[in-house]
Amino acid sequence: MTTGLIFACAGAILFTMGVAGVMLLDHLLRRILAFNLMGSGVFLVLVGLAQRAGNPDPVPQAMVITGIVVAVAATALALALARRLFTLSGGYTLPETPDD
Amino acid sequence: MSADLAFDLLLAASLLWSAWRTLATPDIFRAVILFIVFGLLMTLAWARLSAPDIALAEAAIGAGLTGALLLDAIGVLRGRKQP
Amino acid sequence: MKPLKHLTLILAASAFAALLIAAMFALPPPTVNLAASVAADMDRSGTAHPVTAVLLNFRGYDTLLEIGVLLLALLVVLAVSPREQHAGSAAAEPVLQMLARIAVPLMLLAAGYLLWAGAYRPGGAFQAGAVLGAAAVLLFLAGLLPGWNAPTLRLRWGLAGGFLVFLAVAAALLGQGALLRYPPEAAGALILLIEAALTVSLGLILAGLFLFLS
Amino acid sequence: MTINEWLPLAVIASSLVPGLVIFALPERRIRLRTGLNLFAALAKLALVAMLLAGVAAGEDYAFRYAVLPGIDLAFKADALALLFVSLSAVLWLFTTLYAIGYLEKAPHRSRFFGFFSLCVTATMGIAMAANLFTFFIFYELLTLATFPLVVHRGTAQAMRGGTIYLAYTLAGGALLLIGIVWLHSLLGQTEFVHGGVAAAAVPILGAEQAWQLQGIFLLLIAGVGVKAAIVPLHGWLPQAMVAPAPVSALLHAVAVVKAGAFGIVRIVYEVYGIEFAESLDLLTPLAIAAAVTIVWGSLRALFQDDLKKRLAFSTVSQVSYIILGVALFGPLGTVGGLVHLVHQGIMKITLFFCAGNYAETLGIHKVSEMNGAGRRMPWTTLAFSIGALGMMGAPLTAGAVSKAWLIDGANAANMDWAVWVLWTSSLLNAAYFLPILWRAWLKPLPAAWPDEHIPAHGWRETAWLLLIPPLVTAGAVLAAGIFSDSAWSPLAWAQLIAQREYLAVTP
Amino acid sequence: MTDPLAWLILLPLFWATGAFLLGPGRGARLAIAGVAVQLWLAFALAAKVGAGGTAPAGSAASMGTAIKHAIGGWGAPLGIDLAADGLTAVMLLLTQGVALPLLLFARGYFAGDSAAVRYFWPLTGFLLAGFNALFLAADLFNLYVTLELVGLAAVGMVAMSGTAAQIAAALRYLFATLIGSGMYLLGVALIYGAYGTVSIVTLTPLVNADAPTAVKIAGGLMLLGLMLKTALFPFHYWLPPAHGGAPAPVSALLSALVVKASFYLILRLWTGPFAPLADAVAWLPALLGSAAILWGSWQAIRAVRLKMLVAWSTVAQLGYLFLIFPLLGADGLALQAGGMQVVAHGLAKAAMFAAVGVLIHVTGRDAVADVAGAASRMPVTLFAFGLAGVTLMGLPPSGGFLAKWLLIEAALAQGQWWMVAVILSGGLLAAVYVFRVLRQAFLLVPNERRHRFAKSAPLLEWMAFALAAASVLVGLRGMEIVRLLGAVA
Repeated sequence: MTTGLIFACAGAILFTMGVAGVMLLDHLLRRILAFNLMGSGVFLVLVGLAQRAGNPDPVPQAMVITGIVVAVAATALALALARRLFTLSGGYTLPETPDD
Repeated sequence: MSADLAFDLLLAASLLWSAWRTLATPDIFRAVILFIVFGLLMTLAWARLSAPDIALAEAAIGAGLTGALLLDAIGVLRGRKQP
Repeated sequence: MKPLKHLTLILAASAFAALLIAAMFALPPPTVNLAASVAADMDRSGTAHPVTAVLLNFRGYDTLLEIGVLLLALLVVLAVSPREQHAGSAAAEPVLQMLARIAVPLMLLAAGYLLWAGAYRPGGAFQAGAVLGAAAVLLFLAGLLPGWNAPTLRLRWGLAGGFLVFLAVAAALLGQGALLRYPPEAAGALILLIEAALTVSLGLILAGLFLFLS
Repeated sequence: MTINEWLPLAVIASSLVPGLVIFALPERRIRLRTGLNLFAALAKLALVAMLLAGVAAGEDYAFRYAVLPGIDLAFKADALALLFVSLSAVLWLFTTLYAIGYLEKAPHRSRFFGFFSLCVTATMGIAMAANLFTFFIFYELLTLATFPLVVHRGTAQAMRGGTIYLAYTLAGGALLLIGIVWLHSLLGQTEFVHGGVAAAAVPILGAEQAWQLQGIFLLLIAGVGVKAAIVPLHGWLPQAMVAPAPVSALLHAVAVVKAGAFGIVRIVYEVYGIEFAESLDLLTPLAIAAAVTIVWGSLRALFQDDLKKRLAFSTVSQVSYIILGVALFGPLGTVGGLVHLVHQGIMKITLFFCAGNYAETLGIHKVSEMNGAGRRMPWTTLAFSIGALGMMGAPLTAGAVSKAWLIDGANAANMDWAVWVLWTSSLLNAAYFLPILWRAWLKPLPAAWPDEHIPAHGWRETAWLLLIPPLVTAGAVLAAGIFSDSAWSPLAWAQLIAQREYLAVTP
Repeated sequence: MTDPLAWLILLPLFWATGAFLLGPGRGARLAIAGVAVQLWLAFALAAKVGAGGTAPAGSAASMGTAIKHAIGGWGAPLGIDLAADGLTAVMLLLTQGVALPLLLFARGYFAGDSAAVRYFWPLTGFLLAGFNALFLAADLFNLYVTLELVGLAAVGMVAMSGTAAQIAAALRYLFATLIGSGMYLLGVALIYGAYGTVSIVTLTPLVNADAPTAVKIAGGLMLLGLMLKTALFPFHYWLPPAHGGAPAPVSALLSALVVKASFYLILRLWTGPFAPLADAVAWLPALLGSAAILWGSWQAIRAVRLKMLVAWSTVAQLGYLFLIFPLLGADGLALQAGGMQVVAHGLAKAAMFAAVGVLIHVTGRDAVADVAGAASRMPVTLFAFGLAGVTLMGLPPSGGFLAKWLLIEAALAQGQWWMVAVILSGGLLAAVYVFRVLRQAFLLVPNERRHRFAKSAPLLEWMAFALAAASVLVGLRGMEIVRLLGAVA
């Protein structure tokens, strides 16, 4: 069992937790947190699995840096929307059913 | 079991624990703090994975900026400041 | 019904995670070794640090699009945060202000170092830009920088400038043969140019994500 | 592109292009619109005349354009196509004239005439389609172009009629589409070929494909049978009576039901081939369906008080004469069916023109309101009487000719029951038409008409544009009967088709 | 401009940035000029691809024989390649072809309220750059970045003019698209772990039927994530509020193009690297697609709001695309059907949203019932709606008809009778919801009940009409599309 594999496994669990969180939680901020956990999980799998033999691999590392920037962009966007919704409706949750 | 392996396992466990608390803790402010802790633990994990570039990026962007953004949003939520 | 739904989902998620972990353990070694290819082509990459080489040369196109994503996110933030006149942050405690006055120059220095170091060791435009952004946020929290309203033309140039420089270099090199194909002798200089421009814009964008929202 | 290629296209374009232009015309440009309409109708007639002369002389007119690999948009103006094309072109001219008179001062005339032209375009396409793919395209175009005409008045009742019309025709279209694609995947093509494309492919098909071909036949006939109003697929037709009179005339005499009947002709003769269809045991069921429709339509017509509804059920019955003729395995029945395609058209359009005149002039919509109408409107009633007598098969009318050939055909095919069906139908026709004539001519004038719009003016019992078309078509009914032996009669052309394309028949 | 591939990506990025710098007025002109050039580039590329005589698109060999551009000159697997074959060319043509009239439409539609839509033009630029980059990408990780570019731009455009309902719809959409790309990226991570590469060309020969479980999971995750992004039933929940809530030009772009981008990627992966694994589960997308057709149509029939009707129709029409997966055979019929449906629906749906946009603009209300009497006031718009409806119903001679024809033929060839039934019932259900609107429009309204109509803008009406006419006329150019898709030598 190598460092890479350990963190890849942790990443797999993190991803699962994150997806479940985004789908099941109500509070928008918490869903955004869950999304970030999901992202971190994927990044760990990406680098950890690639480095399961123990050698560092710059390619997935660079991909993860790209991924982190994309994730922060998505997070900021989500927060902006959530805050706007809060301003307009006074709540941090989505309405239960989409209105027709 | 070597020390490295033990440290890795412990770190992974802490990661998962902080992630779980982030989602499960009832107070949203604490959740964000736990998320920042999670981010710092991630930084350690990246260092263990011999990825110092990611560690730097994670510390600055992942934990730092995202944490600040979330805290700011909570400030709005708590009504401490005008949105 | 909702708890039941939650329970099934959580069980399914656990099963999935277990399956995934088992599958990862069973995975044979990969067929292609890209790390070796990177090492083999390092001398033609214009930089001495492998991650920087991948980010800005081998897979520089990913990075180009990724900066696009970041700029795009900023545009959406701007679009959904209509604001009239910003009130400016309340004056913070003097301790924080003093701290900021000391920290910000150091942070600028650190950003410059990270940018320059990126050529041969960990660091680079992202990290440097993040530090710049953090400095701006700190100034804001200390009450030394007002929150931002709709961006002026100059700020817009600052935000988009790094991306534009990157795009322009890409386009110019496309005219020379292929998108982002740096001539080996000019690679180092061009990458540094892009990184420098990106650092400034990334700093502004990351700060903007905070300052336009606050 | 040679003239033989562009002539069929020109026939289609001669109504399509003016139709599109008319859509764009403002409502007030009445003269321009009328001029365009008439010019288009006359131009089409001229083009059709060129085609007729060419085909009679043995020319081939065809055009082909690949839409998908192995699937062509293809037209051919053969003798059979021209039978339908000429009928439509002639009747289009008169219907247009009639519609101009009928819709005076009505709103949305640009829309009306635009779709009217599209309708005729679709009919032309159906007539000249050289394969089932092309046929289907125009068949569906016809559905779409007639819907706005049916609902033209915009009342709730019109919407109901239009919706029922759509439900039937679109569902029929779906069945037709399955049949066509299935056939295409079986044979690799769906061209209309003399003797039948399926018959030609039999050697390469195994015997186990027989049931598939039977299934396809059922789908195809059901698909076109909706428009041909074969019982039980006829439900839309009486409902569509809410449309303005020129539209009803178009629906019943020219475009819609004829498209269905024509489709059956093409499918039986050129897709399956009459002998092949017989060998698959497909003709007798078709003949029975036609017979049931003939009797059922006549019976229902008996009990309608609404004049247009009575005519509608009469259409249900009469169109199936064509199908019966096709299903009678033999040359005489073929000629009878084909000639009835034309004869039914001119007779039925006369009747609808007249019904429109009664409604528009005096507000008469019901048979029970017809008392004395013949004294007030002698010319219209004369035309109506000729049409009605033709429907009954009275001597010297077009109807007599078709019926004679059909009965000969039934006899030749040893189908005695078909003869009985035809006689029964004639009797029923008389039973629902004669009371109308009796009321119109012999009953005294009522105290007041239901809703008199157009006052009588000496000889001119109603507007000229309303009067002339039915008189001309009534004249045509007589002419087609009296001069049926002349070289240019519909009968002669039907014989030409039968002779040239299907069977060696000597009249 | 020697290389259309790279320029198709750079150009929209340039004008997006330019539009941000210049502001909405000059930005709009810049954008329209840019898209016009892109359209020309797409045609140039299509001509090049068509002349090359590529192998059947989507086949394992097609990426190998396609027109390529090695970015940075490195070549896969170290660098990133751009690749274009017939399918790419069709998608690129569709994208620019739909975008150009829609941008002209948007310019008229948004004229006057510049504040709300200040960022429409740069966001559109990023969206189009994302499309083009996605269609041209031959690298799984690069595809992830393009997916995010498209997804975030689309979310931003939904949220742009910001009422609470729109923001909520945008958030729902955002979470859906983020989970979708998260799943996709995990799949990429597993693929990289298994094979050490993310280049599609390098990967394709490496994957075989007895690939490790991790690869199968990766395929499943990517497929699932992309289905979520494509709003395939039952993952469609986010689509109607997002597409039905956005301003008309945005709805049009979203329904016509955005969902097609992820579908394109599914098709690419399915027929490319994952082909050896795909056959076993081919029935699944088809089954979900059928459900989508029936459920989406049913909801469209029931919809009260006009835009909701059109949005639900998108859910239904996307279903057809997924019917092709069990039918992807050697004859190429199913692929042609898919390509044709993408093109026809893209044009028709853009036209329909544009037409509905005009109707709402003019009547001031967004309800099917309020269309009453519109036929006489706005004949061009109604015609556009009707023509687009013809395509959605699959009636001839539209592109939708050809798609359905090919699909039925492919289904019959494989004896899938149930699919034929679904396809035809879908067409009839579409007729019900299309004619629901048209009926209403033809209805005569007594004068006192007629609400006032605002003055309509001819440019808007004619742009809707042009798109609708294109969706019908494309049916007559079926040969060109099929030839581009590579099935005809």
